[in-house]
Amino acid sequence: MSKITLVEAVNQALEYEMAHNNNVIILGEDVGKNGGVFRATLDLQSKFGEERVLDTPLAESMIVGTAVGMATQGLRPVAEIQFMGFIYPAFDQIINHASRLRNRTRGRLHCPLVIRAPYGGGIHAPEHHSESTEALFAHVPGLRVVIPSSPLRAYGLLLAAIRDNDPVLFLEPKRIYRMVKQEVPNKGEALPLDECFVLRSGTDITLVTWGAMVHETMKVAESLALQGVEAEVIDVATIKPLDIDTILQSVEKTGRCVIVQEAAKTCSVGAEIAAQIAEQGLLYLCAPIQRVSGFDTVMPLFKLEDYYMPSENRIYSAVKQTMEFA
Amino acid sequence: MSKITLVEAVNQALEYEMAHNNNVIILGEDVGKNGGVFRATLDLQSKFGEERVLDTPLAESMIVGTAVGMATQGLRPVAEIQFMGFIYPAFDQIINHASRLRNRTRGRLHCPLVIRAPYGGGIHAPEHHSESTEALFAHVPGLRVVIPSSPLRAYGLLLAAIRDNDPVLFLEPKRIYRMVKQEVPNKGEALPLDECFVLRSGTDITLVTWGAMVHETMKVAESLALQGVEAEVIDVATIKPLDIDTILQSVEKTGRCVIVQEAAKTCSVGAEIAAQIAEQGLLYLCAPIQRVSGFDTVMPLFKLEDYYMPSENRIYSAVKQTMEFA
Amino acid sequence: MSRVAAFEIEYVQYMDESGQALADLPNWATEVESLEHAYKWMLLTRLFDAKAVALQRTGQMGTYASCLGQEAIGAAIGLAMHPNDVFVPSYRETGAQLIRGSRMRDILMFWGGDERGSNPPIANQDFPVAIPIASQCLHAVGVATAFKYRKQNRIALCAIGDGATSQGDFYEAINLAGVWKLPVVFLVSNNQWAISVPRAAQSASQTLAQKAIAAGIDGVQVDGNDYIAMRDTLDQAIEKARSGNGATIIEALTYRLSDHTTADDASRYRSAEEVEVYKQKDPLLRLERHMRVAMGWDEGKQQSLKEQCQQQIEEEIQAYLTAEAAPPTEMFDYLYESLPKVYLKQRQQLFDEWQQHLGAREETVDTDVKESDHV
Amino acid sequence: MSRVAAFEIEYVQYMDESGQALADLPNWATEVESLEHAYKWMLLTRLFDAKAVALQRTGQMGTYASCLGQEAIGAAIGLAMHPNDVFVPSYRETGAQLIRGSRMRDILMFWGGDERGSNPPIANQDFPVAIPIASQCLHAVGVATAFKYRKQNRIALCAIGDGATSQGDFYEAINLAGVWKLPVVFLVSNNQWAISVPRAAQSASQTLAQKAIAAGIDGVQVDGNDYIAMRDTLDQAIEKARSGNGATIIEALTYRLSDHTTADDASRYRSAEEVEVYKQKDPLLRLERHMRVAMGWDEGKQQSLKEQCQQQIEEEIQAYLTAEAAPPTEMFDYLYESLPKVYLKQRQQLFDEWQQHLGAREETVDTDVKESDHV
Ligand SMILES: Cc1ncc(C[n+]2csc(CCOP(=O)(O)OP(=O)(O)O)c2C)c(N)n1
Ligand SMILES: Cc1ncc(C[n+]2csc(CCOP(=O)(O)OP(=O)(O)O)c2C)c(N)n1
Ligand SMILES: [Mg+2]
Ligand SMILES: [Mg+2]
Repeated sequence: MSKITLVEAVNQALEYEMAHNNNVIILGEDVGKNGGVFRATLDLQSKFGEERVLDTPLAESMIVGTAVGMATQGLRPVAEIQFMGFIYPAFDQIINHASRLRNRTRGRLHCPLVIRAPYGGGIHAPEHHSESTEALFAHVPGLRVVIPSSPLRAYGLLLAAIRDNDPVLFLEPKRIYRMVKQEVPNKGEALPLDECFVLRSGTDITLVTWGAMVHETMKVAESLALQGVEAEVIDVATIKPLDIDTILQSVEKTGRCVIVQEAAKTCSVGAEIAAQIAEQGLLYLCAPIQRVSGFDTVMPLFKLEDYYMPSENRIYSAVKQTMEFA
Repeated sequence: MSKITLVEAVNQALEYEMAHNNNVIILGEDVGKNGGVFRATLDLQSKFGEERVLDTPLAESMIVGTAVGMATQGLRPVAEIQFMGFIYPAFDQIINHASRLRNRTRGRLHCPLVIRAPYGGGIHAPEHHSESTEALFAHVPGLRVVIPSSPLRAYGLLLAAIRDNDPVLFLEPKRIYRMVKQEVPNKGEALPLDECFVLRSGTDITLVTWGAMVHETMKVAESLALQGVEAEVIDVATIKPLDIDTILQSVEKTGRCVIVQEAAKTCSVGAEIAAQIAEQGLLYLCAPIQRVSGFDTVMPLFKLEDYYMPSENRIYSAVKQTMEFA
Repeated sequence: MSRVAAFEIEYVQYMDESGQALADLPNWATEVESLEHAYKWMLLTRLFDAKAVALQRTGQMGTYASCLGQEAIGAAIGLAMHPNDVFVPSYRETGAQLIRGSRMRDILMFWGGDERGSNPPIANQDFPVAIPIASQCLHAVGVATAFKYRKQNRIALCAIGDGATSQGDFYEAINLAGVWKLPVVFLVSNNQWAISVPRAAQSASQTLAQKAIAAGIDGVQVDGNDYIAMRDTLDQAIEKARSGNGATIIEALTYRLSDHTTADDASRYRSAEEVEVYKQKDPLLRLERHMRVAMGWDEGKQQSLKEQCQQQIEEEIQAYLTAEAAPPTEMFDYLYESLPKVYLKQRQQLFDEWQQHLGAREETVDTDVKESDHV
Repeated sequence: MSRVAAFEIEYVQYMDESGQALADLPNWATEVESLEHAYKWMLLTRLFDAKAVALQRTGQMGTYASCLGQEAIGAAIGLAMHPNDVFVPSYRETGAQLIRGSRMRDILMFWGGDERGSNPPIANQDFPVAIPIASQCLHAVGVATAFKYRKQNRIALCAIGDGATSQGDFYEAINLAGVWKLPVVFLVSNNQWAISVPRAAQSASQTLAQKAIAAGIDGVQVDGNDYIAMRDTLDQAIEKARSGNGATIIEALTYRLSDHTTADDASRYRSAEEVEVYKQKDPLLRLERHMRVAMGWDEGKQQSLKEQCQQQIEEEIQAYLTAEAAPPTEMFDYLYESLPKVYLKQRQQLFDEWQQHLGAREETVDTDVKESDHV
């Protein structure tokens, strides 16, 4: 079996599910012949036809609102938003409709749709192409928000997202689209949608992260190991609903916690994790929680983006401080 | 001087500033002859003319996007969104433009605009009319988010918002639009935009809240006083940027903190406050932080809304638990 | 300079204000049963609507959006659609909801603040009332996309108001309907007002029907208070959509005789004279007059129909007023297909508060203690 | 049935592909200087554009959106507007930006990932390049609202692409421009593609100009590769707006000869033959041919203009490449008018990291240690 990248794993999951379920339909800008600007939908139109891979006109509210309508008919639309920075025109359709339809109709209609969007910084992209605003969606009741950090998890989580009977926002960290290759068995096996993944166990400190930052965090953990510090690394993966239990168990064991995220700090997912630890795990803590985070600024254009995003250095400093706290 | 309600204080501030600054222009749905569905803009069109109080077509993205354009010309548009539940079509204009224009142009253009919206539950309104999603906006860099909880603060903070040279989202808790009356001197005096208000000092526990929940929280504080527990009550008022110092100072003194908000819990403003305390004030804490909050559900239609929103009971239970923690 | 495109907008009307036919009527409209059946629904709608307003006024229901004066539209929608089509309403097509299977109690429940009202025992996949203006247009094109994909013989019908045509979602929807040639009909009830904003302040376009030109679809204007014209125009647009010939925008000229909702006071912004003018165009009066002249409808039939309606309404109101309350925990139970376990604690908290509240209520039933006094 | 409204869309062209006049030219277009001046800007734009692509290809700049083939539009916009009008661009009107005072270095800076590029030393209030498609249409109507309120003699001009006409913001903007009769012009560069989506898949409307009908404003189609037609149409629309007679949509028919951006590969989705056909319609070739025939333009003038342009471009590229880096702390310094004190700590952290990084860089300048090796 050959190794594939994260974006190839996305493509493989889409192809698998389309082949096995006629109700799965892809729609979005440039998803057809072009295969998506990152090639996530490569060749799917030629394999499954123009009726199942739909190039839409340029309108994000339309893409999501149309997907809502399709989903109520039992289709499983997988809508692509070209970059997360362009999802906002669809915000109303997501918060007021997709996420609420089951509840408003007491289950009579529901919305099995997936919205995929590449997100995050680090690829020297133009303005509005590099933000990480997952927290905005994690606040929305009725929605699931999933962020894979490896080819394997991209494959398994995307399958789960498509099969789930509720709306899922699936955010793909584009910085790692092609960073790592893994063997990804194409057997259609889904991964659970509401569990964190413990990527590395350790006893000294808990590092909680998701998306592209998993990689910097893992590197820091490995460096720490050389110094005799064993970090437990948790990839949250599904940030909504948030599996706080796995995190709390780890913090109970380690007594220390650093949360690493690319997003702006205020009201972020990191805030929610820290808050829940402060509520439910205060007594476990031997040191203050730290959030290593993007700044509360507009994501800068790419000349400065490396200064915005958490570097291994920034993570390491925070870990060191936390470890040294007595 | 006669006493006025919160919504009358909004009207008074608008009128004051319009009379003193020709650049202040109101726009929105039904703001003209009708005076706004809550009468916040009552009589302003007849006083200042149809060129300064503009009834717009029905389109929220248009209202905010147009206000952005107006603001770059040195006008000070005050845009009304009829209910917060209808602000989402304008989300793109808020996050991608209003909040960023100064930064993207390195100060060449800027956006002195105010977006006013009634928000929150408790008035038995129809679907989509009762949500509290202030956290979505508190996450947005470059924006200010202000929530008054009394006629006096509504007046002073709205004046400050209009005079501020950056975009401000001004959320008016409609449940208390007409709940309390106060004398509000019409002297054009603004209140500071990035400071919390300590409404009641106390030494035993810090209660942090904002908007309509200030009232339930104050009542609980008064009941507690009868039992010999002195609560310090902080009205955050400006939730973005968040004046954490005032909160930390209080928690340092009291050692206990309960945060009260109407919004859904996950990634809320309450999460941010709890996270910052966990980061910067951990050692002050004698008990876990608690968030008393709306649930992570869709805001129910009004038959059940009282079960959704924090009641005095819910607040009191949390305070009691926090006080009893040893 | 050369001309590269040209367009026209037509207007359809069959009856004048006195119910007199202005042109040869379509065949179906010469059949007594067709018109009586439609009239029955229109009258039921009007009488029910008045009761709904009264329930709100007496504190037994929440804010309600009356459809007074617009009943011909609701009836035409309800009667023109097939049962397995999908109706995507706004909030002012009460008659259509009734015809398509919502019970009056369901409608009252929705406006009474109870989600169960959007789960009526209907056999179709109609959407619930849409409050965020124009957002539902996209749901209709999505439904129509599904029909087209599955080669089903079904259509989606989306109802909106004049104000909704200013909203981006409307335009994005008609544009997609055009370019994908979808089986969908957009019905714009141009009742001249969007709350306090008059039609002229909403758009400089001479007609709302012509907005169709932007999307390359057909647009037609019709007298929305003329049931025969309304039904005929809808029949044609639906047939066109069903047979794969694409979407239509129907602009139905009508008038909102009531306040915007029970929370509104229209006298603040429009004149009594204007309302008087439009009262003359009343769709019920017009159809009734037509039936009296052309079909022997008489006072006796009118009275007995009215009584029949009123009885039905009374029963439904009773059912609404006596319905058992939903447990508050339902707010968790339809959030996801199954509740993620992390929310179980919140649900339990709500359950406990509810039980405590019930208990408290019983205990304090005869004292004057308010909930807050527990503190 | 009666007809209640009728509309037509006109098409404007003055020169055929060989530069031959098809009709009497407007007066200004018979003046040598006017056309030479325009041609100079078009050529400068084209040569600069090619260099910008080259800079990206060699890793000296970020993603760039070429305007190859669309230069007549940029030049016409830049030359038709008054200095104190406001231009609200998309990202494909490089020529217009240059004419209105952005230096080439500014434009390179923007695409090179530096916000300072959107702060050129211009004397007007033009908007920066807009990336979120169609969102800028609303800014233009807002600017025009301010002009109207202040009774200023100014207009706003908004440029978008064909794809942008599917987006709600576009429609909401034209609708407001219509109903408020605003001094604004919408220029749609219909270059036949929105990345990989062809014009026909974007909308079923025969023309994009006819979208104006939905808003009750004028729409006109023009050959966007014909500078004379382009400029003439713009002049008229601008004059109309300036004199209080409302908004216009101009659909400029053109073709994107380049990839969508340097990140795109157009050969994936469109044929070489199609591109060939459009190469014949090249706006520079056409104007040059016209000038040769009608105005004695010759190879000598052509060459010397080219050299002049190239020298200017070289200087600007040098200025871009040697510009000092901005301090990273600038990301805090323009966030608000003055930075709220709660963010001082974050700014300090960034400052410290920056200093540490600079220090680290110096220390490790000759070793192969990466930033991450500090850990
Ligand atoms: C997106 C959105 N904005 C604002 C509102 C508040 N609102 C409710 S009804 C209405 C006017 C609607 O007018 P129209 O579309 O003509 O329908 P009508 O009520 O006349 O039937 C407004 C502004 C809303 N419900 N949704
Ligand atoms: C709201 C939004 N959605 C998607 C994109 C990604 N995108 C960038 S350019 C483009 C196509 C634009 O086509 P068109 O309007 O025809 O302009 P052109 O590039 O052809 O000049 C798309 C989809 C974007 N920038 N903004
Ligand atoms: Mg209306
Ligand atoms: Mg294009």
